[in-house]
Amino acid sequence: MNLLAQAEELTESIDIGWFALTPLLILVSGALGMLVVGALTPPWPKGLYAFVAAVTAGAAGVMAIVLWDDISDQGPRTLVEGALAFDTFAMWSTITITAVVLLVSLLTDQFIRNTPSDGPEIYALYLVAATGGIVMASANDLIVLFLGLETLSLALYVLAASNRRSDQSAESGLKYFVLGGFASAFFLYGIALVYGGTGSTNIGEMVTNVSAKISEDGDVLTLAGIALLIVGLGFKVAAAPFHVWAPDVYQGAPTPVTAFMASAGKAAAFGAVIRVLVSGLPSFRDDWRPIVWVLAILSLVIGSFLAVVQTDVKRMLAYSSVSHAGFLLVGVEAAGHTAGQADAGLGVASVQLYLLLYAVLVIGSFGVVTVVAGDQPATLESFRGLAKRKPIVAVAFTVFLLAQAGVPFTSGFVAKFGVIQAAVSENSYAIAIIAMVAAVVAAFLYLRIMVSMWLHEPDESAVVSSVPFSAGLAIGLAAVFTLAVGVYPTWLIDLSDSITLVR
Amino acid sequence: MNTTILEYVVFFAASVMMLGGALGVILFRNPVHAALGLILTLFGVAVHYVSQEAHFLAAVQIIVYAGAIVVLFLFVIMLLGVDKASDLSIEPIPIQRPLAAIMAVGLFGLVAAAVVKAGDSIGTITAGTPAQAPGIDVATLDNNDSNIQQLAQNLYTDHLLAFELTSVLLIVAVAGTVLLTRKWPKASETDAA
Amino acid sequence: MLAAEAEAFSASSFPILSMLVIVPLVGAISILFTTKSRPEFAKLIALVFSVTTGAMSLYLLWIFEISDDGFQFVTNQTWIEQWGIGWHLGVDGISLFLVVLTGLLFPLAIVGIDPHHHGANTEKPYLAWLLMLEAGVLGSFLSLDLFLFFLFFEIVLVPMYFLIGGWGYENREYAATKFYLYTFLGSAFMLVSLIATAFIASDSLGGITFDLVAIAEGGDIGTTTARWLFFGFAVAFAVKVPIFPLHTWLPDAHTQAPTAGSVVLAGVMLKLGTYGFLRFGLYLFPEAAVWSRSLWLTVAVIGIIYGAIAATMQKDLKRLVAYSSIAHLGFIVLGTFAFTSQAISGSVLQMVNHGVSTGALFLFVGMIYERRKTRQIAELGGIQKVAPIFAAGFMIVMLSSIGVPGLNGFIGEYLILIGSFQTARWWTVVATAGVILAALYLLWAYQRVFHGEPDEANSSFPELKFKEGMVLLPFLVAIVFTGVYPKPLLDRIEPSVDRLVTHVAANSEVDADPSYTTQRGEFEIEHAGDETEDEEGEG
Amino acid sequence: MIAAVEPSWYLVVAALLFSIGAFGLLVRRNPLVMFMCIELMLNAANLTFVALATSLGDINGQTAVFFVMVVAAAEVVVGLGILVSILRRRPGATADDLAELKG
Amino acid sequence: MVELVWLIPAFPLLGFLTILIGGRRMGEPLAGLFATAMVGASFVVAVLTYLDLLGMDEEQRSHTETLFSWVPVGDLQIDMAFLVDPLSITMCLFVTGIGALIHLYSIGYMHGDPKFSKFFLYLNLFVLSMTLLVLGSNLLVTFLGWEGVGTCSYFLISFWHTKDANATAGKKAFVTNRIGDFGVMLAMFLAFGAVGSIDYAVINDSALAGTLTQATATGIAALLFVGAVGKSAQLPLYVWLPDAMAGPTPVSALIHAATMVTAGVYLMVRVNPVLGAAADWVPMLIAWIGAITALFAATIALAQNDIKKVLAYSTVSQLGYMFLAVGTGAYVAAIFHMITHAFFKALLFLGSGSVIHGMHDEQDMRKMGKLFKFMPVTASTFIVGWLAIAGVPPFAGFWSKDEILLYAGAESWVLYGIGIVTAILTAFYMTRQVIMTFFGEQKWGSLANEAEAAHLNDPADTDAATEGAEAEALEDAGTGPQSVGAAANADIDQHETHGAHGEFKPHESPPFMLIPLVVLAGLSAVGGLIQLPSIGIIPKNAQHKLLDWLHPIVEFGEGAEERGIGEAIITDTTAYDLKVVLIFVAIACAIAGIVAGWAVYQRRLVKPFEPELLERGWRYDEAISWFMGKPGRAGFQGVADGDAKVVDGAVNGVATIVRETAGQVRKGQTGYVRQYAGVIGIGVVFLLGWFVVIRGIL
Repeated sequence: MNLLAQAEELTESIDIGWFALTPLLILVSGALGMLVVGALTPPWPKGLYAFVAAVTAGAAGVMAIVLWDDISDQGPRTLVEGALAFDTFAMWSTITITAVVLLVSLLTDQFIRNTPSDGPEIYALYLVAATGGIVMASANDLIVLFLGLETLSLALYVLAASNRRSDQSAESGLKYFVLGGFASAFFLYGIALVYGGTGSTNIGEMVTNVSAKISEDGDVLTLAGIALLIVGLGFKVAAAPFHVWAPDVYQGAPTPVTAFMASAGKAAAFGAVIRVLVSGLPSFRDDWRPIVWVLAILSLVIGSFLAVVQTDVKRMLAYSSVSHAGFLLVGVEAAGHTAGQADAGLGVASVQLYLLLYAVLVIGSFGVVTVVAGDQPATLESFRGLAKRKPIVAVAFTVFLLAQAGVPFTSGFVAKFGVIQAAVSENSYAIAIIAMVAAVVAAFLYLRIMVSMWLHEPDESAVVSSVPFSAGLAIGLAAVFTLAVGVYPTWLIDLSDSITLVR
Repeated sequence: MNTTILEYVVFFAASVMMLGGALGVILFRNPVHAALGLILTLFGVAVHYVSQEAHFLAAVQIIVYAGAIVVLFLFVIMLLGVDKASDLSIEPIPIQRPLAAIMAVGLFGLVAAAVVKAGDSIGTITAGTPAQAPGIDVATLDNNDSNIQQLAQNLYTDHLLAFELTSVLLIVAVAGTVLLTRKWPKASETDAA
Repeated sequence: MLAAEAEAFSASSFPILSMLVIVPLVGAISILFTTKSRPEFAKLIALVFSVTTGAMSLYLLWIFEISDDGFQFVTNQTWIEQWGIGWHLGVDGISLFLVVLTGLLFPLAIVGIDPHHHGANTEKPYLAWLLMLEAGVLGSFLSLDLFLFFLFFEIVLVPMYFLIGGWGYENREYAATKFYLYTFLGSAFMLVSLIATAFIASDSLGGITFDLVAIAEGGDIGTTTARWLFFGFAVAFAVKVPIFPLHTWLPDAHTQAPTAGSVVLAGVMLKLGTYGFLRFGLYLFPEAAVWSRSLWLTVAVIGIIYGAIAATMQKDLKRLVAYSSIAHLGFIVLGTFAFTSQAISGSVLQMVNHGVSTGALFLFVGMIYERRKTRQIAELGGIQKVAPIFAAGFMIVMLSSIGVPGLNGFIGEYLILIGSFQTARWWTVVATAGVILAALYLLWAYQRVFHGEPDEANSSFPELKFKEGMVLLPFLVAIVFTGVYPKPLLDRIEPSVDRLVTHVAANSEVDADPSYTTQRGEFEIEHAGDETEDEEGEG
Repeated sequence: MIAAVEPSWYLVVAALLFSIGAFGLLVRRNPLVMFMCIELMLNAANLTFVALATSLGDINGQTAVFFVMVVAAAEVVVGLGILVSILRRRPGATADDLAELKG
Repeated sequence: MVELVWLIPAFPLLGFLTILIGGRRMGEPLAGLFATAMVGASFVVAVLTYLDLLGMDEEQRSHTETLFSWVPVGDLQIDMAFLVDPLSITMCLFVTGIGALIHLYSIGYMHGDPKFSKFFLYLNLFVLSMTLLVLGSNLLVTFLGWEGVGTCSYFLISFWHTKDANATAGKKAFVTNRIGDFGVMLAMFLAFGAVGSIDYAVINDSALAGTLTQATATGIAALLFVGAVGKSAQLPLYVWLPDAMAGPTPVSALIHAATMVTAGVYLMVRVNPVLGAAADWVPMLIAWIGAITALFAATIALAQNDIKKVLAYSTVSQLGYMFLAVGTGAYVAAIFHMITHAFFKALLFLGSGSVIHGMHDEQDMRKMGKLFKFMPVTASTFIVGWLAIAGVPPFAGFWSKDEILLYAGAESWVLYGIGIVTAILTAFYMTRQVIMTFFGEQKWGSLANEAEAAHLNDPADTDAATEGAEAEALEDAGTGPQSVGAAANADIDQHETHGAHGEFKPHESPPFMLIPLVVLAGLSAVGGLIQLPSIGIIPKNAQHKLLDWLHPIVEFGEGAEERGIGEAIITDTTAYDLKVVLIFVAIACAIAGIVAGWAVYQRRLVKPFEPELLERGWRYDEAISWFMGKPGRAGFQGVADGDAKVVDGAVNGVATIVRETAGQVRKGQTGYVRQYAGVIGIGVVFLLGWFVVIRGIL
């Protein structure tokens, strides 16, 4: 009756911008398709699931690249009644995350062969999680952002627990879930308070409202809200002291999933951080920047210090990812100086660049761990004399480790350089220096791994299993990318410089 | 006059229900009782919704939360037979409880302080700016249909994307549970295969 | 005729400097593609590429324009335009001989020294790392772009790390890690102040650039800022040199490194620090350099005495040489911060000299180790009786290291001291005392190793082999030639040094202070004393 | 006539509820109860939303609550799924029993 | 001819290179002959140059021959250039002359030594360096030679390096010299700073012109003197010279008596205008150090039993005379004594070498005696040398010593007194040596064997044994007298060819060795002729030949007159008036010394007075050795340990701290999910605190 009709013309009235949503649509439909078809058909030939997922992700990524030009032509705007931001920032995150899905699916294939979880679900979850991540990074409304976050998180909880044969996997799943729920409750509460303080959950309206506000009194609600928002986001990006979950979960989860968390998770979360803090709450930048500063330093120090004393490689990488989060926060801090101003500064671009490069790096690293350790615990011993057993893999891993350490001619150096440059350009010397010193400490850990790979004899028990093609491909791509960008980063920097946030 | 008093009564009654239930959740040694406490809380919250003219939400609260979620809880409790009482008198982790207390008190104190500081200014933020369309048409506030209508409108326009996202969220839930509940043979068997 | 050559050359745009960097790199990569089954290929490739590089460096020396005090054969390609970073290479009198030294040292190290193997590590990666190291070192000496320099300055750590860690001696992992982290820590500070420099200078340059020349000539940086930035750079260089008290990585690295590693480390890598001070420290921040000179002079002098004393008591021959390096590099730093033409020319010359003589010393120590499988002085003795030629060679190198006139070591030291004496009188007096100690520890070591009656272990000590002799010959020739006729080197070094000195004088109140310019005639010792007080006051 | 119930009162009780939930999560070992505590916290947030929506005269707050309920439902489903898969293999495990990963 | 002066160093260089390349093939005695020929050749060149200079008139007698620009940097322009003037040529003459003779001698002495050719290699290198030293036209070329001779002396002292004592002695010599070089280098720096050049010409001219301030001149002079003290073995740096006797005897003769050790004197004379411009305390200091050293060394020489040790200390003492002369402005006298001393001391050393040779490497005079009839030539030439050094007219030493004493007297009677006492002592201990060696009763032969036995458990030798250990200790001082025992042993095993000590019979040395002895004896006898004093009985044109020849260098414009250079300055002193008297006093002293010695050691009228304190050189050397060995070494060790423990310890400490703290923090990660929640909760409270309280409410 008339209500339906009303609803009808209501929905007609709003412009969706389907084309701009294609990446998301592709991912979601890919996921749905795999689930439905996979449920109706007998098991697909080995590797086909992974292939389909990779193709889907690739397609989404390609669409994102296509849209990039569209944005640079028509300029950034918002979609679906201001729910979603359609800007190069979002597209960059989309590219990063889809690339991650592509590589990770390749990694996963071999890992879950011959296990009951070798079905469409895991890949579907990757795709959906990617959707959630992209939504987080391109949300223009805190509610939407929250939904994206939940989509990503729930998928990750499941994925973390997906290896049913290992107690560690289950444990990590539960820990991740409990703490994640805890954190997202804070995040939600934060949204509520910010909503109270700013009168809206829509980022654009928040900014306008705050700029038009008549009394300062309401700000305290917003501030309390910001505190809780930072808790939630800090948890997602695994910034100290909200990093406590990361080591356990990274270690326990199936290695490809860990790779996914460490790359897509971070990319999405930092996208959200920028959205919320930089474009959502620019007028409060002097309030939150100091906190970002502190979190950055805590993450850098705790991450690199604790990484040094670990014996499990996945755990080491987990802690090192904490210190990488610290580096990224350095970039955020830099962005905080110019948040909401006409001249965006280098912060945002440097963070996005770092995210992309780091994502590839970390996938490569965990990819090697996958190949070397399989689903056994990845102790340092399992890497003894890798150079003897699998020289190519050892070389690749060395590249990744050096890159993580920020050695020149690797993408890692470009990333670090960008962030430090951003910090220095805002005169935050202290944090820049602390970051570099932390990097030195962290370097010790990468050296430790390299020592056992190159300088130690393999113990006879070590089996030389062959590297599966798909995983090898993923690792190879990552390594090539790492070196290529390290040697010739211009084009990428060029792109990252054209990153804009819709305002 | 008496409407005001009524409001007070309702507010306090609902708050007592809510908080009492919450305390029940964290104090009952038996999870089943905790679940019941949770139901109490949910009802209390629902009452608050009603007194704030959010009738639709109140209804959903009862149906979805109390109706579905808590039942799910109870179901799992029964399924796994974890309904044995846990001993709350001992705390294996040192300084965990003081820590919890500090956090809880700090959390409450600080948020409350913020609220108090904000005081009357709450809700004034948009006074300067024209209320967002479609805001609440105050005239029709007491008419429940219109409230639902506005909610629906808002849902299908401003929050259309969010609404669609919830479906994605549910996909995750479905796919996840499928993945998690699939039977795995013992390690040995697959290795043999 | 030479001039014409150079003309023709610069006209023909053969990018010799870029080639110097690229050729060894290509070599390193192509080695990776050799088959395990035919290791000799790897050796051959390494040989070909390193020799080619050496030949090119010699050609560079040949076509180098003597009278030109600026940068020559400059290549400047934009690389990362957003960050104002360019592939900017150039060579001048200060870097020329370091480049040549590098070019010649590596072939010798590759031909002359067979690494002693640990099962895991074959010769193939060893050679690859060496060539990579060569590329890095040459790159650092040739870069005229802060960013580019930093890249090379950093990247050399990696091959060196693997060389020490993979082919070193008993305690190699510790040494390698220590070396890497220590140096890396230093460059952490450099990176920050390097970026800051670019940004601060960009205001006056209109646009961000990391171009050394542009910043040094055009960039205007506030005095206090410049001092901080200089400090940032200085830390990195001080660690690399190494300057007391940041030196302790050196003995371990030297002792544990394989012979070729030690030779290269002592020969060229340590010079990255001293060279950095000259090329970047003084050139970019003249005022800051002058302002902080008392500090540097002091630590330099401490290093000279301290290194010598520590060397005297070492029980491990290689360690002893390592500590002697600390002392020698103290001289170079002293000369650097004396800001006189003589002192800095001396420093540059001494960089080369130290490279030659200490490199040769490490070669000898390596041979001793190969023969006796020990570096413990106590276990050696009487070698001169059984291997007189070997001993004679060692003696010559040692005398050059002691600084006996007629050998290269003396010329450098003498120039440094006579130059420094004019501007840093009392520091120089102490430094000169260090010359005495040099004789003490080296002669004592020589006596214990070569003199006396050989015990049965040493009485079978093999005499110098022909191949070894061929490797050593170039070193000895260089030692004697430079000592007797240093003019050709000095002629090429001096113009650039003078340019630098004038630059420093012009951009700091140096010329205001009489004690900085060599004065004539009137000259009161007491007065000198007062001046020194002032200088110390500045510090 | 005396003032009606202030919106801030609702906020305060909501804060209290939230704190209780958080406290519970820290002190209870039974994972199911921990989930319930999370539910408490979400409800507190919801209540805050509604109260603020009313005081702002803005419907968006209520819409948010709607979404939160969905999220809560999904969360519980997944959470219980994980929990079931664990407790099947280790009946009666508490949160403290799952501490194999540490350091 | 002057232009060809570079031939003087060129010949030894040629010899050096030739032997370096082909020495082993040349073998014995060709290498030796060749080397000798080379030095001889440069002697000939020197003579020719000398004649050439004679031909010119005084003003042109200074010529700078530049070979090439050596170290040119900015204002500092140092050429490899030779300065040809009477002084440098005089030096060249006796350096190459005596050098040639000693080369010749060495052919005999080193006969049968496996490293025969290497010995001549070093000798040629030494002559090269020495000629560079004296010919250098600037301080740096001189320094090149200066260090060169030092290095050669190092090589040659530790020539028989298998004996630790020799090695130690060599090292000691080098390092001690380095201490002196420290002064020379600083002097160069100072000069460059002051006059912008280190050419002798520039420095001396500016000193004369007075552009060189007194302060600077003082600085330069004093610093150069430090170098001279090191090189010429004066107090306090003389310690290396006695030990240097560990080297083969010809080396002692050439380097440690005739030439190298006089380099210090040469340097001071070379820059005498700077001395003139310096404050008065510098010459005074030089004079006093010279005088005291002379006396000090003489006293030690009284009690030495090693035939070479006696000569060594007497060398130190004689050098002291030369510095006394320099200090009192008697530059000519200094050079004069340098030359005469070169003659007779070389003679004495070669003689002692011949004795040692004949006694089958026995150096202990207590095991000699009555050798006259076994080695007549050696003995008689030795006696000539003895008379010369004792100051008996008309032998060379008498004249030079007399002139020095005259100037000393003119300066101060105390100095004169010291000088004269030293003269008496000199005569006494030389007499003692001659008697113990060639006369007295025979203490060798049948007794030789148990002498040998005694030799082994002789305290000196046990010291030598322990001293091996001490040498290991940081100790550039193989303690003085003892190392002789070791040195002797060294000679023994270097000379197995001479067979064992069974049937023992001293023998005269081969002609190779005797010819130089005879020639030098002749020179020692008549050497005084070159500078006869101005006293009545001597015809005027025979007086002061050397002074006339040298005075362009040592006598400069009127500015210098009243500072007093040349005899002019002392004409108005009482000493000058009394100079005839003084001559007789000197003669009397010489006679007295000889008689006393004869009485004590030949006639045994008085029991010999040889306290152990003197035998051990006033324990000065031992003190230094002790200091270097114990506290010095401890200090060094302390620094080394400090480096390992403190400096490096700090570095490793940081690493440890990181690891430890991390390890502790790591324990906090207990794995309890609830605790993690607690950590997060605390974080929440802090954040809320910051935002609400600090940013919001406050």
